[in-house]
Amino acid sequence: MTGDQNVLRVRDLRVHYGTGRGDIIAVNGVSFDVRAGETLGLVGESGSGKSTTAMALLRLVSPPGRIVGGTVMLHGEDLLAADERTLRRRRWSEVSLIPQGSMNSLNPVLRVGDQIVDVIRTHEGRARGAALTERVTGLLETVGLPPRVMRLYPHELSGGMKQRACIAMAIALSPSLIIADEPTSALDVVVQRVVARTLMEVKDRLNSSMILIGHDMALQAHLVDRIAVMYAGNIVEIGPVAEIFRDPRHPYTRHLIASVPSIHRRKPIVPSELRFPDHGRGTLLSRGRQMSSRRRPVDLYEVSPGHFAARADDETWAVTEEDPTHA
Amino acid sequence: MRGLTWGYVARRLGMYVFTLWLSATIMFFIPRLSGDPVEGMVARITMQSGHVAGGEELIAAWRERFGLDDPLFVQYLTYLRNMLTFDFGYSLANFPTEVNSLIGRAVPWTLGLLTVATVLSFVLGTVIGALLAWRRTPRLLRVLMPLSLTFTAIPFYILGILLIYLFVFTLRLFPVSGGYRSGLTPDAFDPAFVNSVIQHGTLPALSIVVASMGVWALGMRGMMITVEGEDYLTLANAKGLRPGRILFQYQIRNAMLPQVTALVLGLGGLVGGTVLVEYLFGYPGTGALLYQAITNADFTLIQGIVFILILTTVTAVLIIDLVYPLLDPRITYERR
Amino acid sequence: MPEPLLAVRGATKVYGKRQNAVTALRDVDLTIADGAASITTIAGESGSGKTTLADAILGFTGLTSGSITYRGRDLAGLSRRGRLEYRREVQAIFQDPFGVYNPFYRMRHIFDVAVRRFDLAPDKRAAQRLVDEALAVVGLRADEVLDKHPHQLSGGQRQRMMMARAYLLKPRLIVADEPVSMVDASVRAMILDIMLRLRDEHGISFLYITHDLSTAYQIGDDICILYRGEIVERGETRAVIDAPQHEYSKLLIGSIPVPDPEVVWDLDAPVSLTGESARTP
Amino acid sequence: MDPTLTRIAEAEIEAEEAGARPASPWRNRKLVAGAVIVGVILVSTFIGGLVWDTTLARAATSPLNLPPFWVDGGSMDHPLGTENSGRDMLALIVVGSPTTLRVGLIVALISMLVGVVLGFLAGYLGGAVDAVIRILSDTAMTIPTLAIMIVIAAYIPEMNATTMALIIAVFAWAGPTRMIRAQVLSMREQGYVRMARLSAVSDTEIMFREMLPNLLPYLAASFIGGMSGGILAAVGLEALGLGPQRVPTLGMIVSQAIEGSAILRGMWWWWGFPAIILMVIFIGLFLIAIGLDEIANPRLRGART
Repeated sequence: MTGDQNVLRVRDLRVHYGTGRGDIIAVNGVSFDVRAGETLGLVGESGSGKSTTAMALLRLVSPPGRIVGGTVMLHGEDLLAADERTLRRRRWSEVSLIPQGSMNSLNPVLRVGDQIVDVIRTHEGRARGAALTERVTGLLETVGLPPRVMRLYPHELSGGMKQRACIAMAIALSPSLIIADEPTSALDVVVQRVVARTLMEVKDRLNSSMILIGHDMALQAHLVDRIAVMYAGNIVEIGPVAEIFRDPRHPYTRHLIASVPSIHRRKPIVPSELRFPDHGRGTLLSRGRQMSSRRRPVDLYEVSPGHFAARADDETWAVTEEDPTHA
Repeated sequence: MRGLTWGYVARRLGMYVFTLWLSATIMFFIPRLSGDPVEGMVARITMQSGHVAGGEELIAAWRERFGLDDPLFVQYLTYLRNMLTFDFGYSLANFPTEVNSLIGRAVPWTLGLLTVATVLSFVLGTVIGALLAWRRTPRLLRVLMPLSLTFTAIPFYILGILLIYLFVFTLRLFPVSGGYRSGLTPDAFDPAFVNSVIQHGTLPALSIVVASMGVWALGMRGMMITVEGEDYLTLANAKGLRPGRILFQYQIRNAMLPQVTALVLGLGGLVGGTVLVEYLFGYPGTGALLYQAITNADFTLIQGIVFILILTTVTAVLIIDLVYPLLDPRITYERR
Repeated sequence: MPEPLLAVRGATKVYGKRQNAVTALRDVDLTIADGAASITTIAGESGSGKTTLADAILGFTGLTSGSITYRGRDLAGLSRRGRLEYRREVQAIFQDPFGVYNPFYRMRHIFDVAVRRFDLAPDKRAAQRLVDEALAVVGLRADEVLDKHPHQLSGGQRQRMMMARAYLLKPRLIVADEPVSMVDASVRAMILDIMLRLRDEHGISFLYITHDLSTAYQIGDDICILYRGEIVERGETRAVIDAPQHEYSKLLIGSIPVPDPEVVWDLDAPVSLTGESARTP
Repeated sequence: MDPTLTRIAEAEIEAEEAGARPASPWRNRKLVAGAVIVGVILVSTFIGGLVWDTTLARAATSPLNLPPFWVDGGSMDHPLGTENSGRDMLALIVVGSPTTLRVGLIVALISMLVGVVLGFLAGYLGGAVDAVIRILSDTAMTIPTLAIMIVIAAYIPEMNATTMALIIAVFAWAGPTRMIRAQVLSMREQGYVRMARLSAVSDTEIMFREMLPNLLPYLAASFIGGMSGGILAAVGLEALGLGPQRVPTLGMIVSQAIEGSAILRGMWWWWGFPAIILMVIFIGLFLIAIGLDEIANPRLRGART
């Protein structure tokens, strides 16, 4: 991987969730790059740490979670080490966020237009009224919303419209990276397709990079260039999407792909669960020993150029029929 | 039309009229429940002060004055008409002074004190509550502020007594009672008079403010913390907005909404407390007048004051409710 | 001709009055045969009326017009005893595997209540045997789950407990209202597998209510596609999904992404049927 | 945030703080402090009634206007002094405190019971019943109830503590009703209520066995709110001379002290002792209320100030 092409370089990112009895490892030393113009899919099931990773990139992990280490280099600048002011400037103008569940992501007491204007004013200073209106209208048009949406309040929009308003807001400053956290998971399939199309269109238009977080492998198959599969805070496999689907190496990746039902092929249902005791969900580090007992990140080996996977010959990756329960 | 809709206004007005009618009706029937209202009242005073001068004549005069010998519904209709036209008749204890003129003199004082104290305590309490929950608040403030909230638990009246003891009796910083120094003529443009009003009003206002501020502060703090967990606040942070903008437009604006509801529900209590504080400080408002009316068994005066107090509160609530949709655009959609 | 297990005829449900009226269901007919157990899918998007239909069948809401009969007897005219029997024979599992458990009680509570209300066992030991058996069917062990509080279990365990509870009553029909839409892929497979086993090994029919056609494709026998309160297409699941006839069915099926990057997902296909509009008064 | 991880973390915090679920309310320091304060007052007035002669609370049983024993002119015969009608302060307080608390208890009990009944009726039945109850409680919430209580009290020829408590209770139901109605409305939509209905559980059983236990923190909060609200209203009526005439209450003692110009005469013990006890009671109840609030809304607990 050549460094110059990378918009984002994440190294050894660690996030812990503090509890009274010690820390839960949410993100266990994750490393990955996002190249210019590409869409990276970050997939995993609930508790895999994919959303936490995304929020950590923006330094938005909220208590009881906290970032305990790593670097997030955006265009060569470490966001985790940046001071508040710099961080605030980089947010949105460089990295924007399309949140999970846009239902509650818009401020209910501000008009949609004002919430978009907010980012423009904050990052670009005062703008003239008419030009500003035109710009917001243009943004809304880009995502297929009529200009009048500008003057509406969030509760007056349907779910799909809200999500599109969030997309319009995310592209307002032409950021080089857009983080989309399950942008369509709350939508009906037909609306999901429309929103997915909008998302890809605006991304292409801006030529920005995108991290698309999701759990739906089918959706990922069509929308991303590369996929990173997360399990229990680790990236266990990462590579070009076609490669991953054609030749999944890690048992967890195989399991994820296999468990997606298809409408074209009826296949037997294989109920299975993976158990990875050493990095299982809710692993607790005992209090006071958080730092010393850090777990080593999972080692990845190169399957083929650009396709990496964790060694899975370890017995702990056996497929079992048990449901993982947290201790 | 967003914000205020006619349906919402009509519903609120309906509630307003209904509340007034219900309170007026309760006040009409209460005295008549226990038989003869006049005798009950006189009996009470006799109990208290041992003897009422000219008790018999008083009862007879009352009966005539209030048409107590008419059929009940005639009395009721007359009563409603009188209430509607603010015709409360003559004060029984200060005949031939009209109840209206007594109340008229007292109401501006009460309204003034109540408004100043309510606005002050609401604003201060809300700001303190917001600061308590804000991450950037200096540590010192965070430690000191909760202490002041302890006063919340103490009723206005008791706090007023403490203030009198401390500032009037011990430190002699403030005048004992009344609304202004005796000898001055009420004149809003006379600096001496205004100064005196402020001096006399400080302690009563202080006891209301200090005692009620904490309620708003606690409520605000709770709401700020709740809002902090909301997705739109995370997004506001992701947007790189300035902390001040996030605090005011995203966090406080949303946390304020339940505060306003709390204000609506708390106004009745504030009015009640103000009445007691006024009585305690001998303030020339409705509180002192009400106490006087009770000790004098001034039937008409009590009725008049209580009706005006209710009217004031309910009207204030109506105004807040009509403003509310402007703060929260969702409100008029609630009943869909 | 034998009586069907469940028959819904002309079911119509209107919420609200006059100008605010919203028709959630319009003249819906549905039959589940009494013979061999089957899985009948009701598929539709939010607002299609599928949950209203489930609620009506479960007796949580009444119909504006139409009837629901269970083995020839109209639900509306059931005696107290008849209703209890219906409750026992027609059970349900729901979408949210957390909210269905009362946070005040331990997991055991939902079994205790069912045993008590339906008088399933003469004594505690017999009851425990029944519960153990039901848990075994869904692959859980009593000592691992019964004395825990709901928040101490994983989503998959909670969802399976709900299925065990339904199984405990030995019902003829289970209304499964979006049972897999809030769980992870791995749990989803487990739940679908249990549904199949209950159908094949225990003769329990399902009314599978979902927005997810691909899972229906995997396990469903018959399917009804519901659109704005009306059934627009029905038939054998694979026949309908492989060759949809109605415009809406085509749109719905065309919108589903296929888990294969080689297959082109036509993002630009028309979406005329779902004209989204702002919800302004 | 990842909801699963957050939930795990929260569950761990909870487990850490409370050992097991349901979280033991006695882990909350504010709640415990408040309960201890109120408990001490109850116990000490009870003991006081055993060791001190309560007949001294009657007029003209003692010398007039004596200061407490540690002030010049005071004596151990009347350790907390006497007031201007010859009543012993200690005896007054020993008799007055439980009366005041009783008023609070009666108000709290009645208002909570009425709140449960009306709140469940409104929330569970809905429809016209709900509309009527909602409008009435909204009305009762917005009017200054002290004003109406004054009217009522003014016509009661002979007031005693119980009557006063009943009058106050008549106006104290609206708050609990509103709160319980809101809770029932949201609980009615919960999955576990549907689940109970699937198990053929009757409506009454759903209300009392499924819903009510989850309301316990709210009921406790409403009970405490009722107590302090009741005592507050009582103090208000008493201040205006509308309190019970024969049996002393704390508020009545203060009110008489104010009437007797105790502040300006420097007789601080006359109003001071009952006022302090009242304040301590209010602060105790306040602490309990905050503690209960934190138990019902765990988020508040996480953000300690």
